[in-house]
Amino acid sequence: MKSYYGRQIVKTPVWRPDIPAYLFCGGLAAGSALLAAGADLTRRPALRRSGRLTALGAVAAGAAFLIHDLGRPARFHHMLRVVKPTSPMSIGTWTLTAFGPAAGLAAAAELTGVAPAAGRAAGLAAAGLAPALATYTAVLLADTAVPSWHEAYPQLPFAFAGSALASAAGAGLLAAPTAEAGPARRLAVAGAAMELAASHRLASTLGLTGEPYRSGRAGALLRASQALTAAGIAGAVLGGARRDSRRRRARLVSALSGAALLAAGALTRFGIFAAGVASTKDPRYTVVPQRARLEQSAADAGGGAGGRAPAGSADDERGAVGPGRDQLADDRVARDLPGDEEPA
Amino acid sequence: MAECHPVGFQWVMEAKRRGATVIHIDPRFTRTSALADTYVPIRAGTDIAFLGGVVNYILGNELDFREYVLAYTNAATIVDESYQDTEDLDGLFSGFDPEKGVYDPGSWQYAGHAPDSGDTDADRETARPLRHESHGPPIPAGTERDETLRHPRCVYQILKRHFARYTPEMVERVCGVPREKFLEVCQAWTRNSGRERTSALVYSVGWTQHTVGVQYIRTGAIIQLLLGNVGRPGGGVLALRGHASIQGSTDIPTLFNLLPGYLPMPHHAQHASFSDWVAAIRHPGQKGFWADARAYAVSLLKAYWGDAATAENDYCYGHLPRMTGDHGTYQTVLNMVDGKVKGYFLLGQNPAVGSAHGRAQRLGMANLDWLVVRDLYLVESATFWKDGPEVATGELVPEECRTEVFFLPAASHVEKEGSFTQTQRLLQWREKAVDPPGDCRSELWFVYHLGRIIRQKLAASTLPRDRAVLDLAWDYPVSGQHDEPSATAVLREINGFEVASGEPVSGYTALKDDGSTACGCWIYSGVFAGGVNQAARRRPGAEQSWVAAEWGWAWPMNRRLLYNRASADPSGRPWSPRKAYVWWDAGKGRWTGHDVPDFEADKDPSYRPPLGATGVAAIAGDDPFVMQSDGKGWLYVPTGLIDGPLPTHYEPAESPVANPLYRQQSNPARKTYPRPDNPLDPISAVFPYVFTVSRLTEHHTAGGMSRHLEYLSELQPEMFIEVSPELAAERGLSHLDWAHVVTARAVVEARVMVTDRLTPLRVAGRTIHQIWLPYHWGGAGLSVGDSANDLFGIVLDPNVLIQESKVGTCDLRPGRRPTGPELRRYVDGYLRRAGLRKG
Amino acid sequence: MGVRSWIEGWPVYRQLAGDDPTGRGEAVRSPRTAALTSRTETADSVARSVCPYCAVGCGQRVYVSGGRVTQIEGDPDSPISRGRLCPKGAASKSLVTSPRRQRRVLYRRPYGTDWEELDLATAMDMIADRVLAARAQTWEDVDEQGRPLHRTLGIASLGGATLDNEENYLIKKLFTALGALQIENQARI
Amino acid sequence: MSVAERMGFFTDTSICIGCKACEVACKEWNAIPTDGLDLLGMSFDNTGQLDANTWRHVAFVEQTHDGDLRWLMSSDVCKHCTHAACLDVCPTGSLFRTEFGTVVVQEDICNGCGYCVPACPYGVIDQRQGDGRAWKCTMCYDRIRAGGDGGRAGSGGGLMPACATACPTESIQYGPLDELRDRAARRLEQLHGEGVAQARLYGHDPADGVGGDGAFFLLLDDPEVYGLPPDPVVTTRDLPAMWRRAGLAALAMAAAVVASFVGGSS
Repeated sequence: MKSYYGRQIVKTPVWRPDIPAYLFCGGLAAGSALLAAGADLTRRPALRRSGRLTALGAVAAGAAFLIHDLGRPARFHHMLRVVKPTSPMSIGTWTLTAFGPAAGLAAAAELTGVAPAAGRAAGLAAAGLAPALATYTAVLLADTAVPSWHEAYPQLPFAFAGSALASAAGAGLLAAPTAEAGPARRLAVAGAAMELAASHRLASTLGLTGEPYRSGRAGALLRASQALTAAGIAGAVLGGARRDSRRRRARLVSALSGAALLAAGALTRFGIFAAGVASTKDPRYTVVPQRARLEQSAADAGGGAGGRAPAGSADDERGAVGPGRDQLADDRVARDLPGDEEPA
Repeated sequence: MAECHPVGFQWVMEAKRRGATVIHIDPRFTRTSALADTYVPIRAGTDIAFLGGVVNYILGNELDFREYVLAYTNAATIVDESYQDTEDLDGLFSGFDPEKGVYDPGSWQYAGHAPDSGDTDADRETARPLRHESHGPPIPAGTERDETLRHPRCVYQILKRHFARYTPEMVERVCGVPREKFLEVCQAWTRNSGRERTSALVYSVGWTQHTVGVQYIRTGAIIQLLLGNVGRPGGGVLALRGHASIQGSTDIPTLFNLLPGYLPMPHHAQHASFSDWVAAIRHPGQKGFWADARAYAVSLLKAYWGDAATAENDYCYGHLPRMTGDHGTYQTVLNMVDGKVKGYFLLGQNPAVGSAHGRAQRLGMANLDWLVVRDLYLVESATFWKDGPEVATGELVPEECRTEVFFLPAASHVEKEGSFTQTQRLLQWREKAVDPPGDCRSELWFVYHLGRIIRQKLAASTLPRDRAVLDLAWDYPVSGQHDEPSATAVLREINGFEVASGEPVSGYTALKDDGSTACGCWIYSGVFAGGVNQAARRRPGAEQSWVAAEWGWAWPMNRRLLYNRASADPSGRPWSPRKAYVWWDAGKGRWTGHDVPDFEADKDPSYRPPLGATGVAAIAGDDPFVMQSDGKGWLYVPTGLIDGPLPTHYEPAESPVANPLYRQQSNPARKTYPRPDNPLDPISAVFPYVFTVSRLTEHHTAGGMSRHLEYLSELQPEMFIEVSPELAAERGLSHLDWAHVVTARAVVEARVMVTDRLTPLRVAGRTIHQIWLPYHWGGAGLSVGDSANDLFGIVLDPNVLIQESKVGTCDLRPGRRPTGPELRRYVDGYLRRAGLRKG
Repeated sequence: MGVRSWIEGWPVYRQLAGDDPTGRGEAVRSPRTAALTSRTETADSVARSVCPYCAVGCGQRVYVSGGRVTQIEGDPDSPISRGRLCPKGAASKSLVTSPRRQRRVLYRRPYGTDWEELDLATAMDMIADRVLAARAQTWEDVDEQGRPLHRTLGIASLGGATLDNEENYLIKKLFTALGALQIENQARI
Repeated sequence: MSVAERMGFFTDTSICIGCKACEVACKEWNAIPTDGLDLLGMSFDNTGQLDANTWRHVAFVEQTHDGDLRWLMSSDVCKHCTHAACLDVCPTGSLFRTEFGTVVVQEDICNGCGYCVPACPYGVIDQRQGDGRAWKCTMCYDRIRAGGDGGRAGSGGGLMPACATACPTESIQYGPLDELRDRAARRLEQLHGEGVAQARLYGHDPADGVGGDGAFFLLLDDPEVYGLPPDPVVTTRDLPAMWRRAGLAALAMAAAVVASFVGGSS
């Protein structure tokens, strides 16, 4: 593959850890709002209470992370100048703008006990927005030129939806009494399964752009996430099965599994974020798939045209990386040019 | 050219677009090479061998433009029978005095001419040939000719014999250029020259900064004359000059040996009296316009000393200082080192970085009573006493350095009005945009007010030596809050005026030798013709012909192409319709065309001077070179050069090889300064590599106008050295690591750039590695680094006293150089191993 | 600003009301953007100049606003440069306006270790005194054979080649009258 | 905002002399901070890439073929895509398409969300350290919309962008995009006629993944050799598919919640 001194082509996202933290919080808030609404409708007040409060807390934290990450936080409100269907961030902002007050109202009703009907309406509204809130972030990442995000657009929403559910269920398991935790337990299993399946597909079906999900820091984070998720599922199942004997211990197991699921949710977001970042730093992930696409379309067109250079100009790899007249120069290039270093 | 004159290079690209072939010959593959059709790597310092090969190819194959050569050059002129060529004397011409290292050029004369009775040693000391930038040396008008070119002593035959040994094989041996590549250049050049086509030759300081620099250019001129490429559109030998008004600063010189318009500064022995001086300027019997030089000289003295200059006192000729020898900048700096100079003005110049042998420059400045530095930024020459390299080595201790330093901030080009003369002799006037800030002032302000203050202080003096100061015409109108003198008034004085009326003269032909006109620079006369500042003309290029005669003003007389009479054939018709430029309109009886004819406008091509005619009247109707004393382009130079009538390949003063052409190794007449602090190593194993230096597009000369600017510094942020992959392997250098270069003078360090753009050459049966360094860096500015000019010693071209700073020999080592006192010991170790220092 | 104009200024409103429903053009343009124009258009004056770097002699236009240089760019009228500039020429505004540029006289006394400030008029007077003293100390009237020399070799000058012809003329004229011979410039280099 | 002719850049790298006048002229006009003084060792390229502080970037590539040296130089710039991802994803409306069809960041609007940065398939737009906002080439929006001025006016009536004004060899050409595309096609034909088989246009094709670039190039080697993506696609081309997948996931999410509440006993 040729490149310009091994330098990256697309830019690495300038987002700080605020953004994966927001992704986690947004998912947690969405899942919790759903859980709270379900609990409300099925009369599980403790689960409702934890869900509503978690939703508000998470959405508030998420908004804080978002604003903190802005280059010009004081201009946060510029997000509300426009409604842009082409911008997942714009759509997300408006979703968040609707979700936040709804979640706030529901939580306020919960805490004060005032206007329970309004609280229910708000809670249901939040729950109505929640699936969008949980999944738009996948589109947010995928709608970039970051190879490992963009190519993953079919999987990312499921990973995020599953992760959101598992995290919210985890929070439910942590907070709700065992008696009301049944749905959280089942949701934990369902969400975690969805997340695990999607994560597996990320690493296994994307070809070259799946590589960052398997290697480096992202791979480590995602493997840790999967381990914790598995543990969380096991804990959730176990915590449920033993509900009649040793209740204190079952409560502890539930709580631990809840914590594991929450941690797994966070690790998933940080892992996916890291994989995208890694895929920007090596031009391979940009060039190789595009080259393959061009060659495919050239082959489909039945000729050697397309964007491919005439054979005469096809340089060997080093020619594009840097100058070098002979083997000596090759050594130099191999030793000294930045492109050969491991991406930081 | 793309590197150093990118905007000028647009015209090369324009030509290329129209089908021109671009050939680039350079020791290193540059941005110019990248756009050229053919790139030829060459060993630095061997251009005469290459060009001599081209001359040999032309003559050997009779490819010269014969009609042009016969009519317009001195090819047919017979040379004196006592002349002996380098072919006869193994690299020397007749007349060499090995004791003094100079030639007696008497035997080089045209047949029948009395030998020049000059003192060649004094001529070399005073760089006399520099006078000939505007006009040829004086010789009598009449010459013996053989129009068949068969006479063994005619210039054509001498030339042929002289260059016969410059074969393609020899070119390959000397220059490291494969013969096929060389022949490709010869064929392209000759094919593209003649009646229908012309080729241009472009050079720069890569040619001038050699001990044989003038002869480099001479060789180019010989080729261009042989091919009929002089005085014709698309032809020429074009000097790309590197500073905004460096042409102007030679025309109106701040040079020790010249007065404005290439008039000589008087020499104490040669020009003791006014009449000696005037007689020496021109030959009484010569042809052409230079015969009127007395009018130019008298008018200059009138401009200098006004009413005080009268016929009775020889127009104050006695007020002029007299040369006794070499008073050039390098001699002066060595005198500073020796404590002979008290005070030094640096006016927008940074010799601590820009001049050869930077250490001598700095140590010289450290040994002055006082130094005045005027610049835009705090350049290295202003701060050497504080943070120069010699402070680091301990050779210079601020507390022990007595030099008193005045730094006066200068006005920038937009903060003053005035004219620059650019590379094609074009004067362009700049309007002032804003007042200079703070204490910043123009040089005009500084000099005018310094003169005013000095004249005030001397007002009561009765000392004879102060008369020259007090008599000076120094009353320029001032204006504005800072009393800025009027540059327009100065330009009017430069143009010249009638003393009685004060009216500007129309041109140099209006100047008189009786004191009735004053003129600051005769070649610029006409720039204020009609009382209008012609240099300020700005008729848009799109609204006039391609010659653009109404943009600025070119000397002489707004001619854009010198000697353009040669663009027409002897009968006055264009050589070809494609190449028509100026021609004779028989109907109107006048020369006409696209440019101002460089000829008397009504002189018929058939005009033949009467016997015994001199001056302008002696110029025949087919003598295009009107400033030459025989009206011809000189293939052979019978007088006026210090180091021979024909170019000859000599090795640089420092070279890794013995001269493959002659026993004579280097220019026998080169100007040397043999002293312990200026060691040179003619051929040495200790310094096995050739190094050369030049500029980068992103920086300017010594960096004073670029390394202080963020936007330029970031583009080339650090001093580096380019080496070939082969040399990197030989010396164990890694890309981007440090390495240091050692010469007999200094050691400098730089980051390594390994690049295929440098290539080892096969020379005289062995491999020669060349390295390249940019010379922009120094210790002051945003981007700092060691200075490449520190590496050079001082050895000069004998004709013009320009240093050889494009080639030298060095060693190259990985890693950083030593620091502190160890640094000098390190260099001394090399000197001992090279046998240049004992102990 | 009234509520109505505030709402009309709100891009979302303009998205709905105008021709730019997706908010990627007209609707989202800010008032500042709408008012943008080239600062060369609004300059108080324009000086026609010439680039100070190499000797190609490219034409420059120097735009001035409020007494400050706001832009220097190529003069398209120039038949030499046709409005183009190289990186150095293009950096001319920085050259002239850089904060690194020295704007005050500096003085280093003999054996001094640092710069001191000095008034320009004082500096000029001191320099004139030093010129006269050096000249007096090193004056040579005649050579050993009594031929005139009329000179001093105690004073030297080296000029840059970015000085104007008029400046060089005065430098040569004054120093020649003072008998100073060693007046050189970059052309020797 | 009246719609003017679409203006663009055609950068003919076959006549670029690598002088970097474009980089400096751009910085002087737009008052852009420096990118730092780093010797990169990438031939004569010491700016490295387009970013918030470098809106024109000259790439230098030294190549050896059979002993013959080729030194490619190319002045890169924002492509002003027909379908511009940065513009599409900008949530504030800071980025907008001008009457000239160019894509410009409004510095008074940008809040530094950073979304445009990874969205660009060419890696052009970037957030400026210490400033927080996103910056890139504006094609000198202020200049090109200024009143005409005779000789140097582009056909659009305004001044030419600073880089094209400075470019000594007309490697950077500014003008109506249609005209530039014709000119580029002729130039390509000429070069092919001269035997420069490697010459190819890049970004000229309205059928490519970004709908064609407002700033396109004539290159002498594969785009990736110059640090350009060989087949860039505007990410928002896939946005409908992304939303569909997200919708499915959202449904799955809702279904899972419903199931977990109705599927159990407690």
